[in-house]
Amino acid sequence: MDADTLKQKLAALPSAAVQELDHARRGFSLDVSLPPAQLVAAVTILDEAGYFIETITGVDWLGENAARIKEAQAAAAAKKAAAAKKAAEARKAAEEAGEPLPEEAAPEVEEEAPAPEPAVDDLEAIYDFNRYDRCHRVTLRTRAPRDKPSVPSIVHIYQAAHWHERETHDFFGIKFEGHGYLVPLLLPEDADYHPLRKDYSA
Amino acid sequence: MTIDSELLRLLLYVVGFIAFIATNAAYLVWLERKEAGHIQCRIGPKEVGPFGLLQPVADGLKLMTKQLIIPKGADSFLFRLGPVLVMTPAVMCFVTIPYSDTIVARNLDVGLLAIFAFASVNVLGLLLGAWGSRNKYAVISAARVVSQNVAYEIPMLIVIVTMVMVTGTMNLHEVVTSQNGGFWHWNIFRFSASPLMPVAFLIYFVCMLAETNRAPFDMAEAESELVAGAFTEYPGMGFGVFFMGEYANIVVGTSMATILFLGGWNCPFGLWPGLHWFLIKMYALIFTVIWIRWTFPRTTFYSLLNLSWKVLIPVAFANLILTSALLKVL
Amino acid sequence: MKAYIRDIVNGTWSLLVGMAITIRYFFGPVVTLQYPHQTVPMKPRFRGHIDLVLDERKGTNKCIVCNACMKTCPSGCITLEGEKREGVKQKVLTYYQLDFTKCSLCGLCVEVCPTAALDFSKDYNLVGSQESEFVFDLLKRLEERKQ
Amino acid sequence: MTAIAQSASSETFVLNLGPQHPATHGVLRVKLVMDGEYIVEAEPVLGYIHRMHEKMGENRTWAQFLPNTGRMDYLHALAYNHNYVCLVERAASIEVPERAEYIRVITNELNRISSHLLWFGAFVLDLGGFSPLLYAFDDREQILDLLESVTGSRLTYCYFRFGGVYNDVDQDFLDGCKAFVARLRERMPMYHNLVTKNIILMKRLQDIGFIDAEMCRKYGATGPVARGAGIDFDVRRHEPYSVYPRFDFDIPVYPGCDSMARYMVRMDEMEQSMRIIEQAVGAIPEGPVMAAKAPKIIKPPKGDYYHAVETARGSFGIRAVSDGTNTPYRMKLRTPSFSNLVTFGEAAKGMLLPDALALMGSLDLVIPEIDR
Repeated sequence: MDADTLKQKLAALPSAAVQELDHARRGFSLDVSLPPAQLVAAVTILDEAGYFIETITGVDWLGENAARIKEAQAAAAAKKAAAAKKAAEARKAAEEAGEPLPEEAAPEVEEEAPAPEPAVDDLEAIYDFNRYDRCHRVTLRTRAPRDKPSVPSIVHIYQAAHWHERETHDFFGIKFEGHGYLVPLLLPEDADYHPLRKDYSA
Repeated sequence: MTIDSELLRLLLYVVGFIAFIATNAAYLVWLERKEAGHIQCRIGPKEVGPFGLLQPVADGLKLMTKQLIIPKGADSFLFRLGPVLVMTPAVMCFVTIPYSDTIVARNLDVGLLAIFAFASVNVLGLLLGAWGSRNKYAVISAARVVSQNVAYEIPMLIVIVTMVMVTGTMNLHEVVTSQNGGFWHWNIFRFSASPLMPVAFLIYFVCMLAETNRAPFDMAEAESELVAGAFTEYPGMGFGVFFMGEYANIVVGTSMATILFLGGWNCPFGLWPGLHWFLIKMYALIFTVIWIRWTFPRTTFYSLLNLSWKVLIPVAFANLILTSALLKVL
Repeated sequence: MKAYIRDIVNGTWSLLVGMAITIRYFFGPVVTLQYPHQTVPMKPRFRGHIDLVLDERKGTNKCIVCNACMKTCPSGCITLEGEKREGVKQKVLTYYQLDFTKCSLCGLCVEVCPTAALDFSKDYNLVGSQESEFVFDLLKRLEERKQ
Repeated sequence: MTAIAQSASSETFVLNLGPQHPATHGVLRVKLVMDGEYIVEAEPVLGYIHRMHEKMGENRTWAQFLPNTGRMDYLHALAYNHNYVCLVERAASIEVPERAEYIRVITNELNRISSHLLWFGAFVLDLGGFSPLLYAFDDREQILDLLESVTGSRLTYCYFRFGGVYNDVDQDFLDGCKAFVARLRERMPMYHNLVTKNIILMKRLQDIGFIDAEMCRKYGATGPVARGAGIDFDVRRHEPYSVYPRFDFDIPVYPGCDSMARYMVRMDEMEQSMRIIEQAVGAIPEGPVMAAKAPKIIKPPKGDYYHAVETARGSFGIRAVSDGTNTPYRMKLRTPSFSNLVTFGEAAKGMLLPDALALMGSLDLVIPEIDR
């Protein structure tokens, strides 16, 4: 099972975006982002291909949507300002030429969309797999909304995930369905807080 | 009322032996730490007194000043009985050991039998102490001590039976007098009785190590597994008495080896036999016991039992049969 | 049966070899250093806690109170104050406190200092009964060292 | 598996191995369900030395996180420095001069030998032998003096910087390395005669703690634990970084899958590290030690980066997510002992207590690296 057959198999998964990357630049060769539903399928493909699991990383993308919307607005505002500047020059040029002011096209004020209520940000779980015989690191990314983050567990495929998932649950609160023993691993037994979330304040 | 001179002599001997055991236990600790130090390219105790000679005294005082805490829920009677039961048989064994021609407390005709009868009681002491201290680690080590001592009692006694057959008597004084003269008369080199005599000495030495829970067989008090084994819960003098019992057992074991195999108080060249030769041989053997402890890792439990049942006992039996055959023929 | 005998013989031989090695070390030289009586000569690059460097020309420290070390310290254990005195171009250091209980000796402060005013000291056996004894006032230490 | 797992009779009892226990080398607690002396079930409990390095990574700048790396695995701190520094150099694409790369490799391999020596001493101490520990520490002291003369610290180093090293090495450090390698090479036969060939130790380690290739793959075990199961995986050869491809050294692999195989792998690795040091000291070029244009404020472009390094215990990887500012957005630390320890729960079933400790010693665990 060399790299590209694996790539095709993973790409074949519904709504999976596979991206080939330069290992020297980023440190991993294949970047696959897929919805939580396809996770178990992708992991079984990798398990059959003889990969071992390196780690599960949680990332909290709080404020990402808000940032994207702000960017969109900033881009729109920049575009509007550019349009207004162009219109002003056109008017000035028209005055010099003495012609009657061309009936300005009503500056298309694109109807200012009321700032769309920002979609809930998501928690991302990054799975790293690697091979023993040659260096080919595959990264699986799944995202789950922050308010009810649930990702299927892969404990039955890779037993190592037992601890990785417990740790990610400790720090981010991502519920791994089918894990069965999500007791805090590194935090005290009765810990109900998730320290690595961006909105966590000690 | 008049005190019978014999009774007075015995009383003096008992007091002498207890003093000997106490100072011996203290200074064997010093010898062990010094020797371990030099084996490991360091010095060992040096600060307290010249060459650290007052270190054992300091340790003894420290042990005595500690408060004897009995763990909650422990069986306090058994807890207190443990150290006593380890110490008294060790002292009793000294009664019949002939240190030199004249220095012997009570020369029984069945001296050898008495010593080994008492030597097997200290297992009971360790078991009671460990069980009484209501500690999981102690219970595990108690189970180990019992099966280890049982496994090593048998080859030791077979070798003892061979030696009794060779010397014909159990009276220790006669055992030593039968080895008078130069070292070629000693039992270890008595090839006329059986060519396997040095092997018998080796078996006896290994069994003595296992009997006193020392060196590669210190399963009972395995630091890295059972923290301190049978005497985990014993603070202060409780631990001190266990320690004295252990070192007394080593002294008994090595002195028995000297008597049975190395010709007691005889001089290797047959010139001036006496107490000093006995002590030199005994302390040489103790030096080896300590030397073995600081060289070898610990065996596991089942390989310890394998060694006894599959190696020591067959060879001891072979030696027994060979000796009896040779004695019959010659 | 032959393997059984060979196992015993090899086993005892390996034990004897082991004992021969340890007895050779028993008579061998002692390698350790008796600490309170003999001390270890400290190497020039040994990293003790940081100290202010004495500037022979000015006779005081070289610090210009730019706060670079305070900002770069990962555990925030440096607090310093300076004041502007007229007639002197740079600010003058009045108070430099190092909280050595939190310092990880990473050397970022020594490296980032523009005037090389900080350096590692060479004392390692620091002892104290409370934490507050490890909060050094480096300016005072510099004065003491000057005497 | 010599120890037969008895059917768990009714009266099993729970024994807590640790967190204060001489054989766990740190504050690891293993909840053992015991039936007599056989282990029915072993579950390691973590968190006793958890300092949350990953949260510290998020509120410190890239340069300020450097001292933390030395505190995770203090036995091989330079490899952790090396990995973090290489990660940031990969993210911010900083060039490192040749001499600095050689110095990094030399100090890294010295630190690996000192970590293996400490493991060797502590492992034989777990099995009951005292003297080899002192001999191993005698050799290790030479390395600590060597590294102290260059880096200034003895255990938790903070010597590497982005784009080079803190300060240069001088000639008597290089001569010191040559003298040390000669001295240790002459001492290795003594270690093998005293410990490896000893019949008691062989009986203690052979066929104990069976971790085979498939279990390694399922648990993600790397380093000597995987190489002891016949897997030829070493990040220095497998995912080359720094100037390692220039040296020829081989990867010791033992197919034994038991504690003896893992023990032999580490003993041979010391020999290989000595070979690397000799070649590196011989071929170290002259030149600057710090990159000319190493930026003062590190601001790696947005995105996530991964870099792995071979430490004494396995492949240590950092996955850092950068959002373009000078503090990392997320710093994930993939430590080898975390995955190696998971195999203990599986491999210790049905074993005797002393064998389980032999197995734990052969995994060479460093608990602060597991808890982070």
